[in-house]
Amino acid sequence: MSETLRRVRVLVRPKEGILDPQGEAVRRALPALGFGGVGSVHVGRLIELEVEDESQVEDMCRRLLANPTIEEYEWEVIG
Amino acid sequence: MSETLRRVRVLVRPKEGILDPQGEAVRRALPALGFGGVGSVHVGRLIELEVEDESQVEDMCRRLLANPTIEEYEWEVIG
Amino acid sequence: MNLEETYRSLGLSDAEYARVRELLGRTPNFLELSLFSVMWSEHCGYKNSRPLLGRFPSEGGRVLQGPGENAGVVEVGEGWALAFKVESHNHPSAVEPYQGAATGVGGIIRDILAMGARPVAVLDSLRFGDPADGRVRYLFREVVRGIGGYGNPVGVPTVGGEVEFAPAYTGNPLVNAMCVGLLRVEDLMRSRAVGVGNRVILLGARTGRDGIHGATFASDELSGESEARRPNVQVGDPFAGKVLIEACLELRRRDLLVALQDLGAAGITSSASEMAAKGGVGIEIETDRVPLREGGMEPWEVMISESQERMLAVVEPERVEEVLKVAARYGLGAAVVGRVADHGELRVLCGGEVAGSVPAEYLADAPAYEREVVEPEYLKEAQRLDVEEIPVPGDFNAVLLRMLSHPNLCSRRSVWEQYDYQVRTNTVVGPGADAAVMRIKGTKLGYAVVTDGRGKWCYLDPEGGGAATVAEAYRNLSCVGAEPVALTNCLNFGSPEKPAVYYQLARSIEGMSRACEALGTPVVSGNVSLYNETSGGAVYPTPVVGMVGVLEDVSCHATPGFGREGDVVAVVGA
Amino acid sequence: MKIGVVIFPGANCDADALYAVERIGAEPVELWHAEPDLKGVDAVILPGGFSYGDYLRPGAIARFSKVMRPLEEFARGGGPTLGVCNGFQVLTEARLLPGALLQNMSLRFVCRTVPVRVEHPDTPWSGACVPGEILHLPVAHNEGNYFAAEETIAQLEDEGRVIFRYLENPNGSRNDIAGICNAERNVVGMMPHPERVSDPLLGSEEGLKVLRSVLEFAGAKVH
Ligand SMILES: Nc1ncnc2c1ncn2[C@@H]1O[C@H](COP(=O)(O)OP(=O)(O)O)[C@@H](O)[C@H]1O
Repeated sequence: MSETLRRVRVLVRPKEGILDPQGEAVRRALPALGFGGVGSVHVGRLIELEVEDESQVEDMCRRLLANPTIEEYEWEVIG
Repeated sequence: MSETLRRVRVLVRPKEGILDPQGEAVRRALPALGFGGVGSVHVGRLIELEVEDESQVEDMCRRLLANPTIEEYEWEVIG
Repeated sequence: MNLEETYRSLGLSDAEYARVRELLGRTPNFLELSLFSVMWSEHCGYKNSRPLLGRFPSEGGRVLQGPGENAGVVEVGEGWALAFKVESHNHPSAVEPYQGAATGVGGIIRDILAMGARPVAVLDSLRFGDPADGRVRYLFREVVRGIGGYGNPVGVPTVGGEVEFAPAYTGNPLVNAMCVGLLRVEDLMRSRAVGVGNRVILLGARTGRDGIHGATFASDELSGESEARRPNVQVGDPFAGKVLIEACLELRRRDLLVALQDLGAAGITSSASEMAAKGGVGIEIETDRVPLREGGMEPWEVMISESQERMLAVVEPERVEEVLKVAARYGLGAAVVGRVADHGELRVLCGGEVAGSVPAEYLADAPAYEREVVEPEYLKEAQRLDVEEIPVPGDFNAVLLRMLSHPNLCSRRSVWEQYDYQVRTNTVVGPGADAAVMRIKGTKLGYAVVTDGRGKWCYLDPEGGGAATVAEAYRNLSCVGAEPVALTNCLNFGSPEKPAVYYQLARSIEGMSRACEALGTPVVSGNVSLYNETSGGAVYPTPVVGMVGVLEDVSCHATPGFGREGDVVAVVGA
Repeated sequence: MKIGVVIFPGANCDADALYAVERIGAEPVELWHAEPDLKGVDAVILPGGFSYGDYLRPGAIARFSKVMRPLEEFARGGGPTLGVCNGFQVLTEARLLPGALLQNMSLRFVCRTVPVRVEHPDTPWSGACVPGEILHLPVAHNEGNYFAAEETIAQLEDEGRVIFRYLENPNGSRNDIAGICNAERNVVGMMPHPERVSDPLLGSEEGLKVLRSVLEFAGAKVH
């Protein structure tokens, strides 16, 4: 079975305009560590999974991996 | 200033062999949603940021964005 | 690598290796050597502290279970009992503070669960270096997050604890967690394996290479070089921990278990050999039946893995089916991995072949080292201080303000607000008081619980400090209106191989024991954490006491703070 | 009156909800997540906790439990449904309530008793209160920061669907929202824990008012 598995990478990030407290916290922490010149920072989720049937991925993202109210996603087959 | 900013994408994931409870929970949830044939699932973090100086990114990852004790990371300039 | 290098890299001394050979009457193989090395480590074997721990008084009218089990148990009344123990997770927390603290909480909760008790309260006793140091602040923040990160989801309220800062703990924080469990007296479980032919069931998470000291094992017998760089850090899974609690309590309720034991340090090896040694039986483990998280694990790795969220149960053959059914209902992993045998050995089988076999009692009986107790020089120096020589401050108001803003005296609200201290609706008095007060639903009974430690005092006067620690816990319980009953303790010290530290350890135990005798509070459980050192030297000798008291009528308890205008204020005591 | 309490594998306030239901004199019924059966209850509570460890997002996995199918039917059919804390998160994930609960602005878990104003007593879960009444209720969450699109927030306000509002916002939620209801007003979600404030021995029983409301709503005898 494992020959037929494809590796898929899903990126989930806060929708534009949605509050991102984690990203904000990182952005504020960077200067204190000596990193200047940083613009926006956003923190989201990375999901990597192996699937037999990549036609299911879109549905997985919509129904489980991302919450469309607050998040957007993209995915690609990586192997 | 904003012309000089580069967009960087950082992917952070649990190191190999490190327990990934989130990935495991998703893996176990999927069949109940009617998604069969799923192999491993791993959940990590996606960080997207704008920086002036990309030579700082490696250091940012090591010191703040990832926890090198239990996580590995990769990054690339995306714009 | 030759055998000599092997046993040394596994942490056994020449004398210990000689002892292993003498006990076995033969040369152990690598797997057997691994079993001895983990069981005879300081952590599991109490090599340096065992002779001293015998000094603690451990008997009393309410004691149902003293030291020697997963936790001590005392009777409360009306058929109720409390199981409790404190444990350290200092070194893991120094390396990876969030996960170190989280898995510390998870580990102590499972000790309580193993007694057949429902975990009902957690306390955390924490010590860090100077908070002006950035790394210290990071450790502090992440440890607190980790304790909440495990305790909150798992549904056990964190109701008390302490935080103290002193430079002596820089680089080597102390992270001790105490758990209290509630049970019916007749439900008390023990970890004694009995009944030849009974099955051994591994419950909970799959086994991975967590906590295996891969780096020291880079040799040919072992699989691959990649292992050498494997991070030796365990990650907690509070969700799995929660499911494990509920499933084990149901197994207990339905009387399906002969014995139960958590898997902590040294994993299956420690649990199985202790269960076997206590029951005077043997246990056979078939490593190929252990559900694995990673491929290609060797039998020795399976045996010593410290993967979290696992328990080992002994079950009668005709009950196995039902146990597996209960586990399945909770979505909990469960597998029959072995059986109780009459040969008295911990026997490891792989592919039907014996991969190693050693008498369980030898594993459980690490060599003990008794050392001479010699007063160290620093004490004479420290005690020479003349109090009269300290100048009297000119401005007491300024002193008061400085004291109030000192990290060791300021409010701890920002810590305990990160803990769910109310879940299960039994917390009568939560964090912020002298001790936490809990009720037992359906009765008028309550209990109070507190942790205390006085590191600096113990450094300056180990015996007096040890006694003062016990007395402070006792007073804190009295202040909320509880009758102190018994205590658990965690002995956080430096290297016992240093005479000064060994002296501190011995005298602190003496002081604690004398206070226990005077106050009538026996020691029913505990834990020892030695080698708390960095290049800067040892931590303050810090015995932490967790004491439990009983309230016959929990509605009659006291809280700190002035209640109403016009009330009388009185000072009691010397 | 029979009130069901859904038990997810990682729920940890289920016992407290069952206890509070008993305290108001109703009959508590355990509803196991893996059984698609509401056992004929008259109202349902989704209690707090960490249904599936809150991995991925709180409530994301729980909403697909077997019990959720009949529960969604029950809720859409007008059955009184209350989600507390994680239960609120599950209801938003299941789209029975609009919006989402983001991480607290402080990025920290917060356990604290806060004053909460009852804005509208015209739901099954607030009817025993008077408008403007202030209840002191504990919160205990890491993701309680209510968020919805501007239009949605405006709509909630216009339609009087913000049922509970913080007077001291512990998490950064929009418009200090502590609890909302659906358009039909039978489904309420709230972050504060009324079931925890159910015994004078623990300080107060103000929270029972929220739960008693459903008895009045059902016209049952109030104890
Ligand atoms: N400081 C102590 N005081 C009393 N008993 C102790 C102390 N330290 C350890 N013990 C007892 O020794 C036994 C072994 O402890 P430990 O190895 O920590 O338990 P576990 O095997 O559950 O991890 C336990 O019964 C414990 O109660």
